Formats: sequence, structure tokens, C-alpha cells
Amino acid sequence: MTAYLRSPLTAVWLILTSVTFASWWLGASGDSHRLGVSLSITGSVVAIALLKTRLVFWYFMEVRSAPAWLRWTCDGWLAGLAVVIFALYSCGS
Amino acid sequence: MNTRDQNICLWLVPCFGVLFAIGFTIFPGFVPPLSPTLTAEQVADFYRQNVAQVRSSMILLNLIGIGFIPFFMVIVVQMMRMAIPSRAFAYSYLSAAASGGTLFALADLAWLNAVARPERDPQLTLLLNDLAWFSLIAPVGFIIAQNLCLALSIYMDARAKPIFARWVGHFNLVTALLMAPGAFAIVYKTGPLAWDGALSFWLRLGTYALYVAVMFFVVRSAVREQALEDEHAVAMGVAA
Amino acid sequence: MSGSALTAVAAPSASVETLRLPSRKLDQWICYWSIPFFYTLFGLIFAALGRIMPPPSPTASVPDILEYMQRPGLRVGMALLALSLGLASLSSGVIVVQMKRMEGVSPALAYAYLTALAVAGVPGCLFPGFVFALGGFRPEYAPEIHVMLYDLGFLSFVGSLGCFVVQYVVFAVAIFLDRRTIFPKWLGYLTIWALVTELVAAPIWVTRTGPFAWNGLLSFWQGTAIFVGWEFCLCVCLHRAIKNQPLEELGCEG
Amino acid sequence: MWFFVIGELWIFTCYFACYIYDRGQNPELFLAGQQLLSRGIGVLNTIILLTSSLFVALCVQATRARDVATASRFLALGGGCGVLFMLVKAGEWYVKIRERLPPSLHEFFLYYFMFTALHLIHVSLGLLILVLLWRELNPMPRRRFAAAPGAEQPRVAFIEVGATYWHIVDALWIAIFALVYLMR
Repeated sequence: MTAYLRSPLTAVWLILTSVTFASWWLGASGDSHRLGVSLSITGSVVAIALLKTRLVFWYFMEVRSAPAWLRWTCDGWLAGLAVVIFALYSCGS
Repeated sequence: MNTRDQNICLWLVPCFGVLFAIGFTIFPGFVPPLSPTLTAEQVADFYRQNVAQVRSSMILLNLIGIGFIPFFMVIVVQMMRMAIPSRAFAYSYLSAAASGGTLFALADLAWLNAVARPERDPQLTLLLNDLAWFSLIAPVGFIIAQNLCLALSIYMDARAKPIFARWVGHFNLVTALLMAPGAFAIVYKTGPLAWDGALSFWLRLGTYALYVAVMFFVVRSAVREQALEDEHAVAMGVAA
Repeated sequence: MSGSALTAVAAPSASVETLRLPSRKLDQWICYWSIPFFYTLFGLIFAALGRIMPPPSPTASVPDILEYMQRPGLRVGMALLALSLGLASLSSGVIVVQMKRMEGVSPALAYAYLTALAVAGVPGCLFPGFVFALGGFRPEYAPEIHVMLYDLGFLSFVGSLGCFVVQYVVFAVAIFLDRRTIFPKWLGYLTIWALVTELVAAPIWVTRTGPFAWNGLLSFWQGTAIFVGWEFCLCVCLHRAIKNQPLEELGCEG
Repeated sequence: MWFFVIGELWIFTCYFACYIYDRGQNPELFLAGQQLLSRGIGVLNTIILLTSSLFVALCVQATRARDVATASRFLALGGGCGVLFMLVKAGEWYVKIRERLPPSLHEFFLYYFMFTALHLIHVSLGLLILVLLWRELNPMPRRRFAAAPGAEQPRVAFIEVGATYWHIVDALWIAIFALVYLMR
């Protein structure tokens, strides 16, 4: 049972949880001084989220060892999502 | 498989037919049909004056609202006996009969609610009255689909001795065509297509009554034919 | 299947080979071609004639609603709808026949599909049609009655979800459990998407603005797009299923 | 399954696009709404779902090594976390509605409830798939789900497909968490 826990997956899991706490702290830090639309926090939060999703794709769903087209589709989707988010966000505010 | 259950379903048809006739005569708005050109006050007065009659007739019609469903299912069983490649038409017939049944129930509910509180605002009573008439007259699409399926099955029946004769197929198509104009009752207020007009009311309901009566006799002979074939088969089975 | 036993016994004289039909599956093809015909007619009635799809905004002003309800095209469209709605049951007939051919799946799912479609016909399609016709039939109604009819018509047309949810669930389960792959597995996944769009259409009862209203981008447009896509794929797969149905399966049992 | 996954991603991308577009229109309303959300529960949910994803991934590893006992145990832990996630989410909703913040309050809460509701549906679908995986790992006397008769070995491909779906549900939650809870 514990033999499996030492696999790389657990390392990925640790990274993900720590990054989640980081983004939480980042998101929460915005409350204290000013509550405004700040591109920097949003940018970093979204970037972290996409990074986490990419980790999930690559390690948990073994896209790492998947055929090339699958890898490209996943990365392509993530990039596309990032572009869409920033485009709509900037044109909005 | 003996045909006693089908006979019971068949004999439900005349019983419900008589009850339907009674309900239709008691209801004051059918003979002569309520005109769609009446104003809200006139319609409300009509219902206020005939509360007892409307309630009694509509409660009766509510009880026997989908009385013909067993009859349609006997037709579906006969369609499944036909030698046609697949039962697509039988299932379509069943689905159309199910949908058609719900609409008459809706019409009946609208009428009953129209007289539930006669002192209601006339426009609301008018609204319920219109909904009731629409749901009674307009939904001919399902009946057309039923007749179409039955007619096509009869034409494609490849049995040496077909279950229904060819003319039954033609009869179904003709009745479907005769009932088709009823759908336009929701557009016109006057003229033959209005819901009290010759085409939409008299022709449609008259054709439907005739259709059920004729089909009753046709299906009865088909079921008796099936019973004969069963004995014949059993006799062959015993003899073999 | 008692049905087939009965027919075999009762039809000793009929030999199916003597069918003189142009094609042994004529009845299924008739039902099959009723699907595209009905749905183009459906689109014509609702989009061109009645202009119900794309729906006007739920927050339209009262005069706009009154004017919208009085258009003559609306009532003629609803009359045509009342006339032609029976064809939808033809389509469910042939789908049920194909579903009953599946292996490892009891006909319960096929009958559930048939009943779900039979139920969906009235509240989802014909009742809103009558409600719009009611509005147009009596211009002298008080404005609030017209607004009520306007809402009732659209909300029951776009918002009746339950019948279709059950239909999609049953269809998807049948496809996944079927070992004869009458319908390809990706159609099952497409059906699950259609199911998701029905769920996304739920908030039209809650909000009147934004993408979740009854003319909103997500509730209406995405739902319609995926429904049209699903219908198209269904036609393609049904065509293939009927075409390579082995001939000996036809005949009495069917 | 990949066909389905790509479809899901496409549908959710449309939702995110609409959400962000509307958020761009009136950021103040969204910000005000966002303050009322409790980020703590959001983070807790993210951690729970991440752990369940880890367990499911480890289950796949164990199945490849034909170690069915451990695989089932991991699967059970993953499923347990999934159920825990749903409970926490339901609790959060209950708290929100009791604080009179229903979906119909204003646009932000409509989005919030819609996203989380949709995601919950996907989680329940995922849990159903996990149950099917469980029956795959230790088959009951009756046949397994749509398994060809006589297939004795648990089919690894089937386990991987189920795991893929579960990871997609987790990835979607990460995106929702970021956009709804943390975004400015």
C-alpha cells in the first residue's frame, strides 16, 4: 500500500496542494488593502490554475506518455482558454 | 393466446361510445356549438347559467376521457400480427395514441375549471373556454399519424389472408384527410374552419365517431378471425 | 417473446419471402425519412413562420409582447404544428425497433424511450403552441393575460426538460450496455451532452436576463445547437443501423 | 472517452467565456458577491478533490501491477473523497441559502450556483463510474458492466477510461475554483 505512495504522483499531488494554498493566500491578500479589479492578481491566479490543470493532464491522466496529437490538443486547449480569458477580461473592464 | 381480453377491450368501445354520446348531449355547448365570436361576458354568462349541466357532463367525460385507449391497443396487437418486416408502425401507432389521449383530458379539465368558480373574471373564463375548445378540436396530428400508420401497415401486410381488408386502409386515409382541417380551428373565428364551423366541428367529430364505429366492427371480425386461427392451430397441433 | 410465438403459429400460411415490397425495410425507411422531414417542418414552423425561435427577450416591454402575440403567422404556424406533430411518433417507432435489436439490453429501455417521447409531445410542443394561439385568438384580453400567455408559452416550450432528460438517459444507457453496437458509442456520449444542455436550461425558470435566460446564449443557443447536432447524428447512425440490419431478422418478429 | 472529454472541455470553455464576459461588464457586482463566498471551503474542496484524484491515479497504477486488493482500496479512498466533496459542497450551499443568498439574488450567485451545480452533476456521474470500476476490480457473482462473458482479468483499459473522466472532473473544478473564488 505505502509502496505506491512513493511514486511521482504523490510528488505532483504535494505540488498541487501547495500551489493551491499559495493561490488562496494570493487571492485572500487582495482583501486587506484594496478591493479592486487588479489584473495582476487575476493573471497570476488564472496562470496558477492553468498550470495545475496542465499538471493533472500530464501526470494523472498520463498524457505525458500519450500520442502526440493528444498532448497537443490538451496544451492547445489550455492555451486557448488562457487567451480567451484574458481577451474577454481585458475587453470587459 | 386466446382472445378473450381483446374481446373485453372491444366491448368497452360501445359502452364508452354510449357514455360519450350522453356526455356530448348533456353538455350545453356542443349542440349547437358555442360560437368563438362570443364576447367574454357572453361566455361567462353561458357558463353561469349552465353550471350544473356543464359539471355533470364534464365529470362524466373526465371519467371516460381516454376510454378508447384499450381499443387502440387492440389495433396495435392486430398490427403486430401482420406479416410486415418490422413493428415500427405498431410502436408509432401506440405513441400517437398516447399523446392524443392526453389532449382530450386537458380539454376536459379546462371546461371543469371554467365552471369551478362562475363568478370569476369573464376574461379568465373565456381563456379556459378557448383552451378547452383548442384542445378538443385542434390536435388532429396524432389521429392522422395513427391512421397513416394503420393504413401503411395494411397495405404492406403480406399475409395470405390479410388481417384487415384493403378498403380499411383507404377508409383510414380518408378519415385522416377529413379531420385535417380541424387543425385550423385555432386560426379562424368565423366560417367553416372556425371551431363551431361545418368542417372543424361537425365534420371532424362526426368523422371520428363514424371512424370508431366502423373500426369496431372491422377489428371485431379480425379478432374473431384470430380466434379461429388459434383453434385451427391447436387442432393441427393436437393432430400432428 | 409471446408476440412472435403467436404470429408464427397464427400465420402458417404467410411465407414472408413472398413480400413484393421494393425493399424489405420499406416501413422502417418510411419512418426514418419522417425524421428529417418533420424536423425541417418543425424548424420552419418555429423559426420562419412563428418566429418563436430565436425567442424574443423575456424582458420585452408589454406593447412589444402584445404586438408579438398578434402576428397572424404565429397562429397559422401553430395550426400546422397541430397538424404535423403526429410524425414525431413515427420517428420514435423506428428508433424503438432498432433499440429492441440490441443484445444484453431488455426492451424496457426501448419502451421507456417510446413513452418518454409520447409524453414529451404534449407539454413540450403542442401545449405552448396552443398557448400562443390563445393569445393571438383574442386580442381583447387584458395586457397581463397576454404577458402571462407569452411567459407560459416560452417557458413551457424551452423549459419542459424532464421528458427529454429521461429520453436521453434511457438512450445513452441502452447504447452503452448494448454489445451489438447497433448505435456507435460516441452517439452515447453525444446524448450525454444533450442531457447536460437540458440541465443547463433549468435556470430559465429563475432568471430573465443573461446567458441563462430563455433566450440566453447558454440555456437556449447551446441547447439548440447540440440538439440539432444530436438529431443529425441520430439520423446518420439510424440510417447505418437500418441499412446493415440482417435481412433474416425481418419478417414476423421484427 | 476522449471524444467525450474534449466535448466537456468545450462546453465548459463556453461557460467560462460567458462568465468572464459578464464579469467584465460589471466587475463591482461580481466582486461584492465574491466577498460573500467563503474561500476556505473552496480551498478545502480543492484539496479533497486533488487527493481523490491522486487515489484514483494510484488505483490505476495498482491495477497495472495486477495488485487488485490495493487498487480497490485506493478506489474506495478516491470515491470516499468524492462523496466528502459533495457533502462539503452541499453544506456550503445550505449555508449560503440560509444566509438568504439564493441563486436568484443576482448574476454572480446565479453563475456560482450554476457552475457548482453542473460540476456536482459531473462529480455524481464520476462517482457512478467509480462504482462501475469497483465492480470491475472485484466482480460480483453476476457479470461485470458490459463485460464480454469469460473475461477474467479486470480490464485495465476500462479502469483507465474511468480514471480519465475523474481527472477531468478534478481539472474542471480547479478552473472553476480559480475563476469563481479567487479571480479579481
